[in-house]
Amino acid sequence: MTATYNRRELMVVAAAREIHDDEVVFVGMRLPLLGFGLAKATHAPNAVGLFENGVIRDQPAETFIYTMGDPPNIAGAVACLGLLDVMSLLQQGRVDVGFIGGAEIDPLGNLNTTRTSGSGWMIRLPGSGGAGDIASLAGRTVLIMEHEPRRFRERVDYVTSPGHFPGRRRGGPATLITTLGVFDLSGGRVRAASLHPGIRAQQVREATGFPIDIDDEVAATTPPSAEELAYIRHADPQGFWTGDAVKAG
Amino acid sequence: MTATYNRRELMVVAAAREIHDDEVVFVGMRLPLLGFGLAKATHAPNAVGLFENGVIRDQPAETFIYTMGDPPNIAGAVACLGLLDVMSLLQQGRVDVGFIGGAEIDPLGNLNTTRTSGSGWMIRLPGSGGAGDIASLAGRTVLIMEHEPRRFRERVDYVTSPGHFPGRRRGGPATLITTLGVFDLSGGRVRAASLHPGIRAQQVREATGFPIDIDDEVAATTPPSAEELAYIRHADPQGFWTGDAVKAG
Amino acid sequence: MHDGDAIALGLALESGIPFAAVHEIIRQQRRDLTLIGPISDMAFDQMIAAGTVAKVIAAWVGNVAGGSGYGFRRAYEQGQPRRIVMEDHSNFTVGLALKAAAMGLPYLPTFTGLGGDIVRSHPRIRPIDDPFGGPPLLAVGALRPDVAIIHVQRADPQGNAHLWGNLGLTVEAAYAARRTIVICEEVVPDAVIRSDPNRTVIPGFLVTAVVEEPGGALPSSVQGYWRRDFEPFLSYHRISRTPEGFASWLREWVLDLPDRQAYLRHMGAPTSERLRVTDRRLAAATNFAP
Amino acid sequence: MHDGDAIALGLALESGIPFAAVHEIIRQQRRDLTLIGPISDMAFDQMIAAGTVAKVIAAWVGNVAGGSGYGFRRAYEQGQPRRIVMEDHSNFTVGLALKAAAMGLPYLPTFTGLGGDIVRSHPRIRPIDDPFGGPPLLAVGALRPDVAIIHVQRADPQGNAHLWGNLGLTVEAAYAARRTIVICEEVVPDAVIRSDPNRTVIPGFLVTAVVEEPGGALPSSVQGYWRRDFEPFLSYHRISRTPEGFASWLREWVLDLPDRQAYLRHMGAPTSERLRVTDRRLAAATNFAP
Repeated sequence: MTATYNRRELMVVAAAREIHDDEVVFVGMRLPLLGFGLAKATHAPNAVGLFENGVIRDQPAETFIYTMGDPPNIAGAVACLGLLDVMSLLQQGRVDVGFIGGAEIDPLGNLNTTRTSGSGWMIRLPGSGGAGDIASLAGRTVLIMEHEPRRFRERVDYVTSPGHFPGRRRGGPATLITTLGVFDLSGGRVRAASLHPGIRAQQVREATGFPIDIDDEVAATTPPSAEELAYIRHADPQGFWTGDAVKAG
Repeated sequence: MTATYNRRELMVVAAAREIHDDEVVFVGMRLPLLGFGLAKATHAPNAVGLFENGVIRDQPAETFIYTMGDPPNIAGAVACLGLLDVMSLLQQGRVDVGFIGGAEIDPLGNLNTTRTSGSGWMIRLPGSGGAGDIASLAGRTVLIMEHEPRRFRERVDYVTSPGHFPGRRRGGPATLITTLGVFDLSGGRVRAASLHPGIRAQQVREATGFPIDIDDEVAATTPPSAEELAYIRHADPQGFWTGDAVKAG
Repeated sequence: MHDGDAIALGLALESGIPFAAVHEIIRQQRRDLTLIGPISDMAFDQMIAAGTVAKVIAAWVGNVAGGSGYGFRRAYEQGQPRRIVMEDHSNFTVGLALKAAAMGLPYLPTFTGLGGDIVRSHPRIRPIDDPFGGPPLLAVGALRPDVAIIHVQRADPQGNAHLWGNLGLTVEAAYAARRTIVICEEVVPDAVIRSDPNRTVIPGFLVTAVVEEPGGALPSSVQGYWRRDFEPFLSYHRISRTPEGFASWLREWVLDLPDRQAYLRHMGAPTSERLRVTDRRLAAATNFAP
Repeated sequence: MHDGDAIALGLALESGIPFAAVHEIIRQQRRDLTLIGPISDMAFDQMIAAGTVAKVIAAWVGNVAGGSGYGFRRAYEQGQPRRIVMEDHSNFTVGLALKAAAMGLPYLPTFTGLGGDIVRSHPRIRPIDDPFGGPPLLAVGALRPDVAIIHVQRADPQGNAHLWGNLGLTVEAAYAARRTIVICEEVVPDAVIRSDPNRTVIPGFLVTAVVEEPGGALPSSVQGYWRRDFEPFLSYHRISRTPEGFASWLREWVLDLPDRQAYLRHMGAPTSERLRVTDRRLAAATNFAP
């Protein structure tokens, strides 16, 4: 029997499962940050986390952080270097997996966080930050998205974080975690690995603006265990990132 | 009336006079290090000194140092950076003047500290260290040499530290300070600026393996003042670098 | 600071953002500025919405707490209050552009961005070959700010600056800039700086001016001195949704306040006391004795 | 450590030279090593004279106190005890070669060395054009050591290392190397390292092994722990003038001593007490409290 949980909490658990022990992880904020902490607390005690501001941690911050630059993320870090130091390690191939999100995605795993006219008029988004670098240089990437038709497009207006493309040296999108399921992108196309409990294939197809492979026997995403939920609710007590109100990615 | 002094002490004073106030100086060891301290103590109180190991000092070490890496050169430094940090500042053009020495020199101010067959058989010298970088990138360079015929060659066997050459972006040898005099190299040829007291032009010509311009009215190098000597003997009490026994450069 | 200057700030990412200087620049009604930084958080949005900015060179422009920067969006989407030119980067490419200038080089090579649109027909990034025959790379051209504004914990009167916690691109920008302004929590005797030369990330001879402005980075954090005040980022995000809202924010928090001291008073003592770090968590003893 | 490895050491220039490791490598009779470093002081000379070295990649090989390195000269000039290949660099170019590898790049551009012979027909340095149309530059190819041996003041069991004083090229080499060995004066609890994350110049996940070897860098200095012992550099310079002299030095100071503890005993208590730093000159308090 498992405790009740919401989709954000399920996504955190799915993110944690993408981290293997002893891996070097380029950590994002929000759900991936919680996923990193959860992985450390469960199956990946020796994972190391890098942040694009130069922070390297082998354990989560002692208190809740809103941004990676918050003082609790510095205190107790094993190292606090410069941005180019961690980017150099990333470019060197020392980072196994990185987490990124986006406003729009296409079947090749290209992410757009720069500008879109999908809604008819042009909307300017904040831009890449470090996401384009993680997408380019990490050993593999895990993408986190809201699963909505307007976000899943045949072709994104702008490729901020490159997905699979001919001549890619390394890495590329491996897994996509959405509000509806977990998808395998490693083949350069989107294939459902599991759908979240209660989600039907038809629902996913309708929410995806391009053809997507969903096997009839597709598994259901394994729900969070009581321990996993306990960790998440301890790490995000106000549900700042995992409350039902907030958006993913 | 001036106190008695030796040639090394005179060379230190000549080196100090090459440093202007507020300048950023790439300091070497030995005589230039003493010259930097002397300049700071006299006419250039605001000069800043960079060392290739990453140390930045605005005052000399409190105690005698044998190498730029000695602990007294770190303690009390204003900054201790990496080698590439100071080299970057040098390449950027932030260094006004640098001091270098060599085993051999030619009329263009090329210095050789790598290998020579001048003596008939090949002799391997230690190499560039940071000298080649200072010669390439400083705003101007001051060269310090033993004035001996075998060292002053029409053409050096190996150009470790480039002198004047077509297409040079910046800097180049400005002044040469030897055991016999002070010479202007800025024109791409060697012209005597002053001969040390008691040194005759003929002596210098015989000690120079190539033609050299010496005006009949060439001045005599201004001897050290009592204050200057006092500083030098305080900074090098054992005469480790300025004793008559030791070699220059 | 002059109209038309290219100004680098917010270089440590979310901490040490020199908001006091940002607001003073707005009060002085500087014009046609170019802003340079990695992720600028709401500082860039405020300067853009106030009409001081002609161009932005950055990897991310918005509000880390809230997401979109509405001032940035209005300028970019509708040219309100004025049109701006955007030079998009990733954190790595803007960092390499500053690093190239810091190293006195015309460019630095990289593999980042290949296959994406940021580097496509980019004014500062070009495809190049590896002279050693490896796979093709990109050259990121040097970016030299006219001014870098750096907020640090302490500096001596010569500008030798101790900075700890987040570094981000602070050092690269200070090396690269023609003029570097150091804003510090405390001006300290040079003996304090000399006691730990490895902590001196910016040598004084690179520094044009040293300004003591405690709390000058609020509401962003300064390690060991100030916690981050989260609420102003959210409330700015809400109120700046409309030009009228921004105008009222601007009046209340910038135009009607002569300086940072007034800002701190307006913020209120209870808030500043809540944000001020009073407990100590000191770095382990480090002995420099020769 | 294997025969044929490319080993970077002596990266902080005159301080923190891992002589204990150097002497152990000689005792183990490693062969065909490539040595990488800026100015190696007498460590490289000893390894070359002992016949362990096939190639040297460095800017300066000798004895900082005495000048020439006679072991290096005999090998280079006469092939005794064996011929060595020399890849000459300046401090900047060997640093850029390591930095390129540290950044995961095939090369880094530079202006240094133009007009000189070091960069002429150099196996790792080539002329290149500026893709932005500026003056021509040089490309310094990446140099990736198999092993970097770093001497630091303190590290935790995971290899997170605090180093202060001279840095030289230590960080670049640790990033660039396939394996990094950290030799420290003290293994400390991780809490000590975490108390000052900006002092952690080498993150533990880059470190292959951590060795506690107090005095392992003598006779070179370690800031806050050991002064430089000047005399052994001069006496080695004198005695190594002849192969027989070197052989006797090698017997006395390397072959007849099983390990560093024996070396310190042979050095004598009075000497080690004279060299040990006992007074304190501590870095100013630095507060990381969140």
